[in-house]
Amino acid sequence: MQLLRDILDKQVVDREQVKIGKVDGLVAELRQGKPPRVIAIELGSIALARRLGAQPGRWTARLAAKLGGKLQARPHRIAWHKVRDIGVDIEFDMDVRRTKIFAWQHWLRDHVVGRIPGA
Amino acid sequence: MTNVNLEHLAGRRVCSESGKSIGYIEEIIAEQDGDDLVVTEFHIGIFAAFERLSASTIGTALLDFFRLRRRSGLYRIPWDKLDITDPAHPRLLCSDDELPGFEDIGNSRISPAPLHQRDS
Amino acid sequence: MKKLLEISLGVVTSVGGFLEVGSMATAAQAGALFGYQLIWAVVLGTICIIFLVEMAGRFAAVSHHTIADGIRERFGFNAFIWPLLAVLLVNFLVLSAEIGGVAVAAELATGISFQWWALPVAFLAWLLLWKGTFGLIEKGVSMLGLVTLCFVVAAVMLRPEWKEVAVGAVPSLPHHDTAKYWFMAVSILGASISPYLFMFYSSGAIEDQWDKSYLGTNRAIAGLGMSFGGTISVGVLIVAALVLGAHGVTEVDDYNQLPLMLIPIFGFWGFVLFVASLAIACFGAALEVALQQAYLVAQGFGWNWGEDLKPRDDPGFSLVYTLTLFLAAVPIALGLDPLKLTIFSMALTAASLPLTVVPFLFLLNDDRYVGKHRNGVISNAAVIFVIALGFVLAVVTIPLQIFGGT
Amino acid sequence: MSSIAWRSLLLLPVLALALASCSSSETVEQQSKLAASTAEAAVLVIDAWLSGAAPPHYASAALQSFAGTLGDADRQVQSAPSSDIARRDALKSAVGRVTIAAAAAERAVKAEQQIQARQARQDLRAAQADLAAAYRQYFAQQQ
Repeated sequence: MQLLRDILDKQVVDREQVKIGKVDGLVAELRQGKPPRVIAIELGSIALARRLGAQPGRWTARLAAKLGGKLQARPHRIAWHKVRDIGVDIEFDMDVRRTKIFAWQHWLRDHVVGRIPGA
Repeated sequence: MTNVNLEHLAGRRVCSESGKSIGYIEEIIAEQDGDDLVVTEFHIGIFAAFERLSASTIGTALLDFFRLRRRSGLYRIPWDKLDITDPAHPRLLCSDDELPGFEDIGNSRISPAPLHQRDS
Repeated sequence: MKKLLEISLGVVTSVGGFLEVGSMATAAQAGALFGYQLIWAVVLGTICIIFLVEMAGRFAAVSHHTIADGIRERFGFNAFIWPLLAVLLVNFLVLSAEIGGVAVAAELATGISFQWWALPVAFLAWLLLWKGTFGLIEKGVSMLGLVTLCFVVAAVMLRPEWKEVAVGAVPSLPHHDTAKYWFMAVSILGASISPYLFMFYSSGAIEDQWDKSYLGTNRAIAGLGMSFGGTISVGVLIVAALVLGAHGVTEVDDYNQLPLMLIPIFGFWGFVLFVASLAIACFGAALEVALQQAYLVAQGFGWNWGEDLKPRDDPGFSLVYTLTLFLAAVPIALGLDPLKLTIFSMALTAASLPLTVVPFLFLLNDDRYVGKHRNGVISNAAVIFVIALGFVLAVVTIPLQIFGGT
Repeated sequence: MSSIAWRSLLLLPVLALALASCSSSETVEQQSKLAASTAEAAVLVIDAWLSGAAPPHYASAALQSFAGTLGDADRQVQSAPSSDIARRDALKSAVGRVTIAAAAAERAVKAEQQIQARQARQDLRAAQADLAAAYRQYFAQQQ
């Protein structure tokens, strides 16, 4: 499998086919004497900003922490062993509603979008 | 145990022991090992950006057109010969003498798994 | 039978997308100053957009990816960010121009200055996106866009020398106003080859759940729809040449001159038809550009998207078009001249083309996405041509913008 | 081969700049052309209004806008330096008359006075003919 070509930047969906985001980062664990193991994917604005450089990454993390609290100061991670299918999208065996990934979308829904009539 | 972000390796320059640049990281190859997905190999070449696109014949055709294609410069470095503790500065762990052994001869690219066949 | 209906609807839709304030304004200016001489630019632009739209539709139908998805996946985020920013900016200007177009139509109809109309127009567009479905927007608004056919009728009624029209379809060098000539050629190409058009088309194919069985439909829609749109643009150009140019009105840089195109032909109804055409064409385009802006962001970052979802199910997506629409209305509300903005944004569109069209070359030749439905030699030649054209335009536009603009 | 292509590509902006600068340096030429075109548009609007094809609010707004454009053009032509005073004055006076006639037309349409509008249209046409003649003379002499 070619990680950069086949995994990175692909669409991620949960088991209900809800679009969660793109694979913004890939985390590997370095092990003594054994090949590095892919343990998780990362997604969210912080992971993305880090790809543009260390500085934008720090700014975004600080901004996210300020807006969303300590929990939002790190990129969201989904464990690799939850992966179920790699096709047009990458499907993870999880329910996005039980994560913090959509916290900002929920905040938007509850405080902005949902308050506009007809939403 | 340290964790590193593999995406930061993409396009990084890799230097040989003697400090000579041998190319940029083009691809990270991983294989299933039991329940785990493990990194087995790093591809280092001269056209990092192009490599991501080169599944298309047009990419190589363009390279040929501009006479840029020198595929001899592709190295397949096994996972244990590249130190990626700091993904921004990957370091080769082999001597210059070993390097030619990792050179990719011929066009033995990993054949792509078609995505489009999934729809029916 | 169902396919036939599908095709005709698609054709109508693409006409709605093709003709907007940009193609109307640039064709009118070109016709007034250079007669039929710039018809070639409309023809060339139409041929280019036919190819790009066909490819965008084919890509979506076979790979189930939109063009924006494809760019992000294939090229990675660090490369994707450039076309993303360029298209967001260009779309924003184009959206502003479209809102301006509707606002001008409202001013012509009521006598109340266009500035006052910018926000109400944005609100109306937003309301349709908020409450409406994709089908309603795609088909309903485009169907009304058929009123722009009045330009073709007018052109035929004027009995132009068809031989001269045909001569205009062949590129030739200008005899006067050289800088303006090339600037207008660039603007016409920019108005015809709009990135929002093919990106919107690929999003639409996903919204309508196209699969491989739609490939033929796609080809028919791209070819017929875009030629249809191009024909209307040529109609505008001929009318401008025979009504404005022939009367000595050569410098069309005041939108108040535009209704004069149809009045001598249809009298008072000419005025009404012009106002209706401008309003509907621009309003339809405004809806599409605003939606495309939201599609682009949502697809680029992998959020949920879909015009048929309720806003509370894709709050990020809904918020993007809401913000875009109201922000884009601001320059017009502040009194920026819609016609000048239009011409400027069309030239900028042309300059941004390489960023959005280069990916086609790779995506449409990658058999992991399109399998055996890859580009043939002709399609690839067309893409390379558009890239080269866009590249030259990008280099030429900026100085022309400074010296040749109106 | 490719390096030549690159070099000629770099020449393009220079070429464009050169092309652009020679046509826009002539303010008088540009402004008189604009004045002539705007005057013709004004005549079309008056025609349309007189025949009932253009609604009054549109006709008066359009004429107001055209009169504004003409006023600007007039000011620019008046302040432009020139070597030949007599010919420039002919041009200036023609642009001035077009401007005045357009303003009169605007007033007439606003007040819905058909007779004055017809008069203004006639003035516009006459002044426009003079402008065309003065323009031809001015530039025939310059070249």
